[in-house]
Amino acid sequence: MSETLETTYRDALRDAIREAMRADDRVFLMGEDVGDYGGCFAVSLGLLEEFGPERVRDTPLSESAFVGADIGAAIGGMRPIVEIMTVNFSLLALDQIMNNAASLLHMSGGQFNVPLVIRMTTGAGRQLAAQHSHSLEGWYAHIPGLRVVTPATLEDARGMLATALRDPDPVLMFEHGSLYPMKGTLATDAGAVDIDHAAVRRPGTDVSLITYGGSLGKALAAAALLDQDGVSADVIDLRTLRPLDDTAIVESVRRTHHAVIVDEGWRSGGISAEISARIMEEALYDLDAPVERVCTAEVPLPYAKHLEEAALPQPPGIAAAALRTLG
Amino acid sequence: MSETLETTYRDALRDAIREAMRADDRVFLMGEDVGDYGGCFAVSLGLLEEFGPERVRDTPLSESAFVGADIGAAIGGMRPIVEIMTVNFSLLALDQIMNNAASLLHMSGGQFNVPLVIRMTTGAGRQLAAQHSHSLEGWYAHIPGLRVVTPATLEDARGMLATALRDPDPVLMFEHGSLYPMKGTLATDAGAVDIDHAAVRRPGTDVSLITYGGSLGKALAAAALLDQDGVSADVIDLRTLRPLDDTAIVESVRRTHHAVIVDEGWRSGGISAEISARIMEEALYDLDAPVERVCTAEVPLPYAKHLEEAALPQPPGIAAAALRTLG
Amino acid sequence: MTTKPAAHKRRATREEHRLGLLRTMTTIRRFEEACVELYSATRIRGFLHLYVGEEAVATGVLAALGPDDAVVSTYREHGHALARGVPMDAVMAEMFGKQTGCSRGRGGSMHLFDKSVGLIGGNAIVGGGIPLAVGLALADRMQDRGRVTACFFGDGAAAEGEFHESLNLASLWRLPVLFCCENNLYAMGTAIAKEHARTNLAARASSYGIESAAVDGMDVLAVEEAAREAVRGIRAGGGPRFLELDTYRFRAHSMYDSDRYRNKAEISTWKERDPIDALVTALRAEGHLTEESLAHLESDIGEQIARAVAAAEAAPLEPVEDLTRFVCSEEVEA
Amino acid sequence: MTTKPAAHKRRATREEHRLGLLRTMTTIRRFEEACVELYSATRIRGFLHLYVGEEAVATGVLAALGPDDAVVSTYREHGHALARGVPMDAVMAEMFGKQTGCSRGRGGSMHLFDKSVGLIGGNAIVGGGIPLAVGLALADRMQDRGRVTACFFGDGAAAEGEFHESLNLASLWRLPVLFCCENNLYAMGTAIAKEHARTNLAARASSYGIESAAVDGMDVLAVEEAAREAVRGIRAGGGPRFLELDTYRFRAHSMYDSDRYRNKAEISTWKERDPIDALVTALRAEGHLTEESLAHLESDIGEQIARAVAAAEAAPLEPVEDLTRFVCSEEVEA
Ligand SMILES: Cc1ncc(C[n+]2csc(CCOP(=O)(O)OP(=O)(O)O)c2C)c(N)n1
Ligand SMILES: Cc1ncc(C[n+]2csc(CCOP(=O)(O)OP(=O)(O)O)c2C)c(N)n1
Ligand SMILES: [Mg+2]
Ligand SMILES: [Mg+2]
Repeated sequence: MSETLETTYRDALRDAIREAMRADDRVFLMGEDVGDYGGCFAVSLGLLEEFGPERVRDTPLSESAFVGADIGAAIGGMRPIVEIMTVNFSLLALDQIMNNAASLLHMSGGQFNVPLVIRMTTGAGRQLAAQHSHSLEGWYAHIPGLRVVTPATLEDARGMLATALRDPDPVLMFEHGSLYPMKGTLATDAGAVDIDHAAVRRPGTDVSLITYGGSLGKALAAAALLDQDGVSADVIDLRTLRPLDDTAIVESVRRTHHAVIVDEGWRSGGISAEISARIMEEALYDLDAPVERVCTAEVPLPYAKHLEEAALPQPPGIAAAALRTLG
Repeated sequence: MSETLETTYRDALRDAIREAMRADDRVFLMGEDVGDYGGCFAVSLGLLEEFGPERVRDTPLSESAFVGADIGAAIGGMRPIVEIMTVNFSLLALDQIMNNAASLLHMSGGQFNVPLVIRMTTGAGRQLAAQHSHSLEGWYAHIPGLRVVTPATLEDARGMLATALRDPDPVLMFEHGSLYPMKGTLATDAGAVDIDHAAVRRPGTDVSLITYGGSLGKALAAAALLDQDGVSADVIDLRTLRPLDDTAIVESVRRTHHAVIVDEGWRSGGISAEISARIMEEALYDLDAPVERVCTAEVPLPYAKHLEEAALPQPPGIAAAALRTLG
Repeated sequence: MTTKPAAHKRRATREEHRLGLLRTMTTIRRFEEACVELYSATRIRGFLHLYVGEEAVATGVLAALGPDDAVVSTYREHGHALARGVPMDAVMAEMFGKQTGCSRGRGGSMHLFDKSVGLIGGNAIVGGGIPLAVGLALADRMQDRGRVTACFFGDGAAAEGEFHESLNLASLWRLPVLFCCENNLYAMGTAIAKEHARTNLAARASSYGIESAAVDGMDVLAVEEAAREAVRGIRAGGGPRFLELDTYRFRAHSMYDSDRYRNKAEISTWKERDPIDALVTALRAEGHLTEESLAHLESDIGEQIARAVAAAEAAPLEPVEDLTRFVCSEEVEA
Repeated sequence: MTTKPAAHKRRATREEHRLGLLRTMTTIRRFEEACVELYSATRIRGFLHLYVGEEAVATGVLAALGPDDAVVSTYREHGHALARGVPMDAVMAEMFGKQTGCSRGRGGSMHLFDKSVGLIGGNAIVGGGIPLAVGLALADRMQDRGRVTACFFGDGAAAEGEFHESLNLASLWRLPVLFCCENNLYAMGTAIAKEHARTNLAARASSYGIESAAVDGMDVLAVEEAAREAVRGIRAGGGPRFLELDTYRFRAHSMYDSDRYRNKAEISTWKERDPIDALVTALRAEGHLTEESLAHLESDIGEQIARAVAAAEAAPLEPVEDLTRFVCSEEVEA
């Protein structure tokens, strides 16, 4: 058995960046406050000191230009990791992400691929109100030409970046803001992980709870509640939202015949809808009840704690939905 | 019976704008090339001459600022109609649309509503390639605080704007680029139409074809093909993508027990997924077969005609999907 | 008593005015000091950005506006809200997430709104408010209102594309906007020399054909004078004006910031220019402020804050059932 | 024969060089004239933006680049592609939507790409290529390549936020980019005075600390000289340069434009400055061009175009089954 170390999600992300930068001169980190400040959520703390300001590059507030510049740098032979502080600000760079990063390869008939990793913080739950609480990872998963990954565990925080950097095409990595302080142990030799497959985080037989990212913990908490009611939940962590691992979803539904999708995105037109539609298409006859969705209420998220909590998926609501599917 | 006139989708849109501007001094039109050029698709041709440059206001290329400015103008008591030439460029203004237009009312605890209409051209089919062929109206329908309307007929081109301008909140209106030259007759006294309900454009009994906007014609063509096979299709024009008219969708499915969603958006995470998920939730037991989706292939759209045609929903593919649901 | 009553009156008014400025700045300072404690006590949550050190900017600029003017602000906005006259109780209740808050608890520290005083919000997207201000000014021009819209933003915001687009629009259309760039030399942890190829922000604004000035943002009287002059010019139909207000935040960017990127010496040099101390010193030198009156002012403000906190504590929460209210308006126009 | 062979040689080369510029400009002109016909014949579809009148800009600038340099272009890019050396057959086939097109038929007129000559595309989002160019230059700097990236865009693009953000980045980081602003006085139907509060675009670039010059874009020799000087400065490590190239499009914005917004007199005044006519006149005056050699040049080009059209007609279509190829790369790095 390999040795383990105590770490956090934040530190695991940092270790992954550091390792990638040590291993490959082409890799560099760019974004607002990644350097002197140490990263708005302290992910890059200390990296400036190790790698210097060329490779840990602070940018002015100019999301469109610096994301676009990293697309150019990727085409120019580098392997940029760009940090957009939060998904909320990524809207300013969306034209570059959709019209350039995701399109150049196809539009050029295969000539220009864009090996770029874009990291951003996503999610609500910290009373940051309407403009700082979006969960848009599922929305980004609509765009062909992108891969979207959502590390929910320490292993994935540590391992997804290396795999993403080997991808010749743009990868968006969404880190849920509430996970940074998450503690746990990790093998000292932890490294690259597969990003093609979903994972069963808790096997069960009665109902599938299909989720990812910041909602995984809530789904597991709901599973614990359900356990008390004698209901065995199968908890699927999708890990990658584009492309979705249909096989894993369908296999779980075949086992349980009941499914609840848990997604911190808004309900209408969220990734939850896509998952439901795929179950409709690929496993309808395995269902014993309609698939349920537990999502964020369709409101710009409020600041007040009680309102924000009411707006977001919570374990009791997830458990209740599961029980509803079980009739 | 009221008198009728021969008109086009383009002229109907222009008449609607003209009427609104004549009726209400607060209404004005703003956007790139709406004035001297007459609108990139000639919708506003002649309006500058009638209303002058203050009310038919050409803007510099600066989508974020001029959409943001129209949000400000709406708060300031005006009723702006902003034209973003095409949905492809609206990505540059998405931050303003999501973080301001859609959020200000809620974020301010109900103090500042944004009575703004944003018009844009959407869709593919004219060999305009990857950066000029998006169909993102369904994607925009994810955002709480917005209403999304998609006129597919002359009546709606003529009538939706007036209703949208009466809405105290932001309305996005998507005009499919291939519809502008569409000809037909319209009552001379045609005016505001309801925008809350979907419409049955062709009643049928065997399968529901659920669609909107530029795909309505294709769905009707598919219905004609199906007719030859003795299959009677119920064609639903959603008209408004947010909020969706669930009742109309469910009623149709209850009648036909089979459904095909036709959407020019990309499949994964498109509005087609949301419609499928709602049928799952509200009418699962009425279905005799899984709901099918006929969407655009998940590629940045290619220029070459044969590739573009292959990428888009087409009547034979729609008919085939309908037949598949019928077994 | 009989000599020069008018001049005496005038001097008294000027004195009162300055004491009013002192009261405003001190209110902002003490309010935020209370917020820090309330944050530690977890009564206030979310992001909290303090204005400590920058009080002269909001106070001076807003002293130059009339009651019908409009204000567009940022996430660092307690100063703007209080100086503009949003009741302290409503601001405090907002930070507590209560129904009586100026945004009914939905906004928090970053999103203070008050229609009654023309405060069109806190905006937490850097640069996001600038186009709004341009549009408000456009609406005013199209409706022939004499209103001026003051738009606050930071040095960091000036690097965003929206800044460029908006200044161009405002200048092209000669709109009544007063751009107020709070240049505190940092955008979070990024020093201005890493943000801008040319750090002279007043010159940047001039390049759009906008009359611009750099002002000592630690001197409330200088700020007010510059703002009055600018507002006069705008009201006279001269188009937008731009003020670069040179200032400094004495505290970290937000409650999460450990302020690694600034050196102590720089901070203490700036603290020597504390705008409140400077005004106190000036008023004392002129004999307009005694120990006693200052103590009185402080205790007054202290009581006001205590009352605001008590009221916020006691205030009701918005009912959870109202979560989805205000996503759409409740009334449709006839 | 024995006197000054070196000087004679040198003059001959200079002459040849100028004849080469003439050939390039004429090739672009005749190519586009053919495109208009092919458009009417519906062999070419989509949007088609012609460069007629502006040929001296692409021709002059690209004459100043070396083979390893990079070029970022717009949707009005036939001139850039041809002057950069993308084979005409590949350009024509692309406009026909054929597999042999330089983007395998997926791009069309607005998206010409050719990795072998460093053409990193046509971009149909106005301003969208500017950040890419900055990033290419950043990659070159980080990898110590001596490459220069030339980035073309229009006067309209300069109003976009990305222009501002990108020029700031390039200047801050002193990156090897040559910004080439094709100022043809209009953004579609919007005249420059309605686009920019200050219409001097070279001055706008200077405001970012970028060395800038305005150049007569109808004079290919002036353009080339200015570009050579700028490229020299960039390669010497002096950071980015900016050229405002004053030019005019003789035809409408695109095939859909009825050109209502320009008056005939303006157009014909500019046509008098036709860059091809000007060079022909100069070469003739210097005795370097005869009727015969000009006719020969024209017929040469005509044949080349005819061959390109024939090849494009004959070329295969990309198989429909390959529709989804190149959405993702086919090989993952080891
Ligand atoms: C578009 C956007 N990008 C990034 C952020 C994160 N952020 C919040 S404040 C800030 C610094 C802004 O600096 P400046 O404009 O100088 O204002 P200051 O905070 O100094 O008052 C940053 C980067 C944001 N809120 N919005
Ligand atoms: C972001 C964006 N907005 C609008 C358009 C539509 N459009 C295409 S070309 C053009 C004018 C651009 O003018 P300029 O930059 O001067 O280039 P020119 O066409 O004159 O060469 C416009 C508005 C676009 N393609 N992209
Ligand atoms: Mg600052
Ligand atoms: Mg132009």
